[in-house]
Amino acid sequence: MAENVRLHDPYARPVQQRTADLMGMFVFLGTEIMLFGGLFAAIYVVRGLHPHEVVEASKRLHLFIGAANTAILLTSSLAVAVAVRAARAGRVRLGWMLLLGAALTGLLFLGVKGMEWGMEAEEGLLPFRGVSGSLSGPVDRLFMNLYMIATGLHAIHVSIGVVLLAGLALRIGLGRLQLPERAVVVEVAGLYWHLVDVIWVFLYPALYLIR
Amino acid sequence: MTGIGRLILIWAALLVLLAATVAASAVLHGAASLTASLLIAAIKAGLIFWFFMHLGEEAGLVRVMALGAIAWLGILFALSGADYATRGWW
Amino acid sequence: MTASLAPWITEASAHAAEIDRLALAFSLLIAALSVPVFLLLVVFAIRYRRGRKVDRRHAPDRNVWLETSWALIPFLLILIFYVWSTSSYIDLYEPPDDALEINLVAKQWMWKVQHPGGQREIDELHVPAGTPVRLNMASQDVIHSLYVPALRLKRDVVPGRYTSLWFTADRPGTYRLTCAEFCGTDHSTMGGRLVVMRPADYARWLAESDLDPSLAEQGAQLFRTLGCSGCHGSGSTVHAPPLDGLYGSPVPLDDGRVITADDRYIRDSILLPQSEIAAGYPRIMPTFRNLLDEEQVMKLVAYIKSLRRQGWKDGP
Amino acid sequence: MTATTATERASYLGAGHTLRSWLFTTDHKRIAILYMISVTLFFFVGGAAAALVRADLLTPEGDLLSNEGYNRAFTLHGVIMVWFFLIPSIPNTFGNFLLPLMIGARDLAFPRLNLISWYIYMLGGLFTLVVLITGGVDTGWTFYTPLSSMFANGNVVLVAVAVFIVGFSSILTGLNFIVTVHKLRAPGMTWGRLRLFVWSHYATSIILVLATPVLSIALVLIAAERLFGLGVFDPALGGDPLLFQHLFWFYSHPAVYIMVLPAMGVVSELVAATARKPVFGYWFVAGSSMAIAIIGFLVWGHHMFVAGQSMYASAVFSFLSIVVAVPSAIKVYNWTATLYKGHIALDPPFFFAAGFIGLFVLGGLTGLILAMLAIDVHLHDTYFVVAHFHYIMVGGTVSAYFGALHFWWPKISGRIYPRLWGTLSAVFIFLGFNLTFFPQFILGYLGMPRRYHSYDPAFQVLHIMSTTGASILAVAYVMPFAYLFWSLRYGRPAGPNPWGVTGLEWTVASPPPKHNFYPPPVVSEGPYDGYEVEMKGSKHG
Ligand code: HEA
Ligand code: HEA
Ligand code: HEC
Ligand code: CUA
Ligand SMILES: [Cu+2]
Repeated sequence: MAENVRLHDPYARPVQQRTADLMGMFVFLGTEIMLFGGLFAAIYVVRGLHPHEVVEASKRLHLFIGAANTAILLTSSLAVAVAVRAARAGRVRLGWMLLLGAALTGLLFLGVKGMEWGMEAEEGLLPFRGVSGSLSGPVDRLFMNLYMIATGLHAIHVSIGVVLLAGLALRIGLGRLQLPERAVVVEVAGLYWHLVDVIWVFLYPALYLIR
Repeated sequence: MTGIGRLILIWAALLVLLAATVAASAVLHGAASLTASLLIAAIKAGLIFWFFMHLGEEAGLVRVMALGAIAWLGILFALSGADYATRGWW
Repeated sequence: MTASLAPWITEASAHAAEIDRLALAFSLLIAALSVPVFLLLVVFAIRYRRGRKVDRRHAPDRNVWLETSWALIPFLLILIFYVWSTSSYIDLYEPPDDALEINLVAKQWMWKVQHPGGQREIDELHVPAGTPVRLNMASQDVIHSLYVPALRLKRDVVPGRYTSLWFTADRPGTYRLTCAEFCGTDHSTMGGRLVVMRPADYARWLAESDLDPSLAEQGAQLFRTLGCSGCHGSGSTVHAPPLDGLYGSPVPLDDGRVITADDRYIRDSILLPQSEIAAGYPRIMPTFRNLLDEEQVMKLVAYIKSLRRQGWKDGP
Repeated sequence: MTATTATERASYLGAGHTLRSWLFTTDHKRIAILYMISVTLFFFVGGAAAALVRADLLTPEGDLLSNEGYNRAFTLHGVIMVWFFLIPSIPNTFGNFLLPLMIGARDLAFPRLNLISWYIYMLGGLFTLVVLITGGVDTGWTFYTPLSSMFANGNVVLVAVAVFIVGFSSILTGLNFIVTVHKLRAPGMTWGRLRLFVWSHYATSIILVLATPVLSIALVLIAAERLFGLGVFDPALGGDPLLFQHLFWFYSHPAVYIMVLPAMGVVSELVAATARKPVFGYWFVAGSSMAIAIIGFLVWGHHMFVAGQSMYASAVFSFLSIVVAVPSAIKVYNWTATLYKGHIALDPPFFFAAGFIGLFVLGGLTGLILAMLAIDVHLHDTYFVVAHFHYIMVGGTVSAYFGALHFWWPKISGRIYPRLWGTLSAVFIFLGFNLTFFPQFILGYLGMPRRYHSYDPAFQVLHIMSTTGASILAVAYVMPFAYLFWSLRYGRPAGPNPWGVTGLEWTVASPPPKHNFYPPPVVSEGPYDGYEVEMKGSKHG
């Protein structure tokens, strides 16, 4: 790759700097996996302790909205993956457009999610808005609370990702980020976005598809 | 800029798997449903890791880093699962 | 010093004596493993201190066999203790069938004891010497831990489930009973006495204590006042399972599993009726979670237990 | 006052004297100093809480504090000592300072992240101080549910936030170290040439990165439980209180190795340096660090033997706890063997290292007693446990921290401190420590439960001994600060290698220049090879 990369402080060689950035991101993703891992442990323990109530509760969620959202997120992941290729090839315009597109699909995901939460709140499934009239027992409520925490934490990650991608698109579009020299920045942000996607891929069946 | 065709193919495969997991949930119940959904999610994650995240291209070490956390999660699940599974056996 | 350590440390059971033997033997092993290190540190520091003329030729910088052996030999030695202590621990989970069952409810910051005959006491536990006693324990609020140092035993009392502890105290006397799990402001005052009595004295004590109706009778009363009998009673029109002979028998559930109706199952049937549904019955039983405290649940369980078939024995 | 020397002006210390030049620095050495100051501060805050605890325990009735006050005192003592002192103590100060020097790098992989990590630490610390001022918490450092989630009346959410934040700082440090060790080794610095200090920090970083997030999520769940009745840990909603214990100990047991592995790294260096000899069995010692980091994740259930965990799971955890002791055994015996035929310099670093080994062995072996199921049923949650972990954490790690301070002080500050004073404080710390905590083993075996504000008068004698020891200990801990500060002004300049030992950090000036090395070093020998040459050359002393 390009040899005219600007090196920052502790680095002596471009490859060293690039792989260090990537490795840092992968280690960080490891911590994210552990973070959500604890949450999954909680979900599966509750499911194991109360198989029936959890199935009943899970049936109350909007399975197809969740599926649609999964598709949306997968699509934005595709956009990012292609954007990384573009960045490496120095295709500046394609690069920033794809990143912007990915950020917008991420926004769409958040919008759909928000709408879904609204519906669920309306149906009295979520922990806010006073008493939730429509839940039959404490375990259902527990499950919905977990659902709220898990999707909420995930949504926070998506929001961070949206800001990250949009910011990158802007910087590339304005020529503040040189491509392909600094393609690693796009790669690193992409890694984060893909992981947020992977987490959703596991959250979706863990919450919506319990039968 | 090569390999975009392949990325799109992967994306299509992911969508098919998504449909599969939804369908499986309609048919299967209990442990079978759990196994199917986890299996499909694992395949999807594998595809994303390998192709979208270019793990296939990285040096061995970076792969270990990414997979390490998953192995460690395995420890959490296996040993706390051992407790839950065998509680009240005596 | 007037205060005596006896209520804490006397070996009040054969198990306590065994733990002391185990701990003593392990301490000797600790000494064997650590004293050489201490001695060599001192000896080397003196012998090889800088400036002293001694033979330092052929100083080794590795020796795989040596290193492997000092990793493995202590490990194998400790494995002996592992087997010993684990088997002793497993015994703690296997109460004899004929153990005397006493219920115990922990709450911030007291212990409430219910004897099967209906006698109750607070922060005191009277038991007969030489008889296996099994405590069925539940907590009303946070985690507590019943600890009797003289028995070398403790077990956490966890809200939301039953835990149990059994022992045979064979030396009459009065011992300390404390709470070992931090449970809030007055944790350190949540204690009391374990009184081990000769069986005859225990019988007298039981007779002299003010008698409530037995636990099962109180449970029977609750069973009526709470409306359980409306569904489970013989004349009921609701399709609900009869509870006679239920305790200890296998129950087929509607998800295909078959489980034994033990204390936990009955407790959960009352508090979480939706989680395990008896096969062939509608899921209409309401939860009594918010209506009952742990003591009342224990009474109901005692009543349902009293309906067990004759000849069936407690325990696995 | 000795005038500042030319080396000092050219060093990292001379690279700016404004507050700004410190607060916005990205130099790992300066950040190490920032950490050193803040960590020491928290040590004294935590120590003051310990002083309250010990003073209160002088009388059976606990006349100094109320029940509530006592509970808050030991909770804050535990929280501050664990997360704000011991976990960051060695890695963030000496690790930060020395890691790049030892591998021949100019800095850590992500210098700005390093600074951010300090700010995050300070933010977490700020929250803790707010908690302290607004009355504290009374859950114990273990935050067991449902006490913490439903019943405790302190500021649990605020403490959870504080620990959550400081966890982030740990994660960033661990990440930085991992990438640094992988990517920034000087030419020729192969894995087999890494110093043992570096190996142990690498192992520590793995734990930091993989365990801390699980604590974070457990804290989030507790906060959610308190704020809107989430219910995962609440049996009344169908949750399971033991789930919290699993999540907490999945972090906290590995975390005890976060606290001890860096100390082991320090001791490996001190032993080699004071004996002027390569560490006996380099690969065994390096490998045992990695083994501890990995096996350490498999034993957390030994904190739950009487908690209602499955009997079978307990048996497995007990066995694995014995396995995890094996690599520690290797270290201890290898250090001892290193001294054999050495040229042992009886300087302060040696006394601290020897103190570490002795106290760690006792602490570790009593840990094995606790790992024995049937015995733990008796000893769980008694002072025996308190004694066990103070032997390792205070007798072990804090001694190693002071040992590191005495060994690298000339490098960090460029000045020599009076050796006699160093030796004296090592001896006082050792004696005071044993007087404080040995009686607690006895107390525990006699059945004195921990976290008790008032106790049976029968125990008073032992408690008085313990408190007396703690007073000696407090003085002994303050002593070094006096003569170390003194040395800053009046100490002789140290020169690059005052101890005459090997190692890259001793090849540069003291204090080290801003950019560490010029030109970048090229490594061609093993970590302790210099000594071998010296040894072969001399048959006698
Ligand atoms: C730095 C901190 C640290 C370290 C390193 C350790 C190390 C170990 N700990 Fe400890 N422990 C704590 C801090 C630590 N612990 C804390 C804070 C608690 C209480 C938490 C709370 O409840 O608040 C605790 C509690 C605790 C318990 C639970 C007690 C209870 O609450 O009932 C147990 C039980 O197994 C245990 C075991 C061990 C073991 C087996 C090791 C081993 O790693 C020790 C290995 C070391 C050696 C064995 C010594 C050297 C070896 C030799 C001299 C050679 C011979 C030996 C063999 C080959 C076997 N610890
Ligand atoms: C991690 C490190 C760490 C360190 C370094 C220490 C250091 C000390 N600890 Fe602590 N301790 C813990 C971790 C640590 N502890 C933990 C995790 C717990 C469990 C908490 C829980 O149950 O939740 C605990 C619990 C604990 C207890 C049990 C409380 C109980 O269960 O009721 C006791 C009792 O003696 C104690 C004592 C001490 C003492 C005397 C020191 C001494 O070494 C401290 C010496 C230092 C100083 C004394 C400071 C120096 C001098 C000054 C500060 C001068 C100024 C003084 C004043 C203004 C008074 N500790
Ligand atoms: C509205 C009717 C109703 C009331 C009131 C009721 N139950 Fe039930 N109970 C049922 C039905 C129906 C079942 C079987 C389905 C199931 O397992 O939940 C059942 C099951 C049980 C079982 C498990 C029996 C088995 O064979 O598996 C127990 C134990 C039990 N009830 C105890 C009680 C007690 C104690 C009370 C009062 C505190 C009570 N019930 C009140 C209807 C009721
Ligand atoms: Cu009850 Cu402590
Ligand atoms: Cu542990």
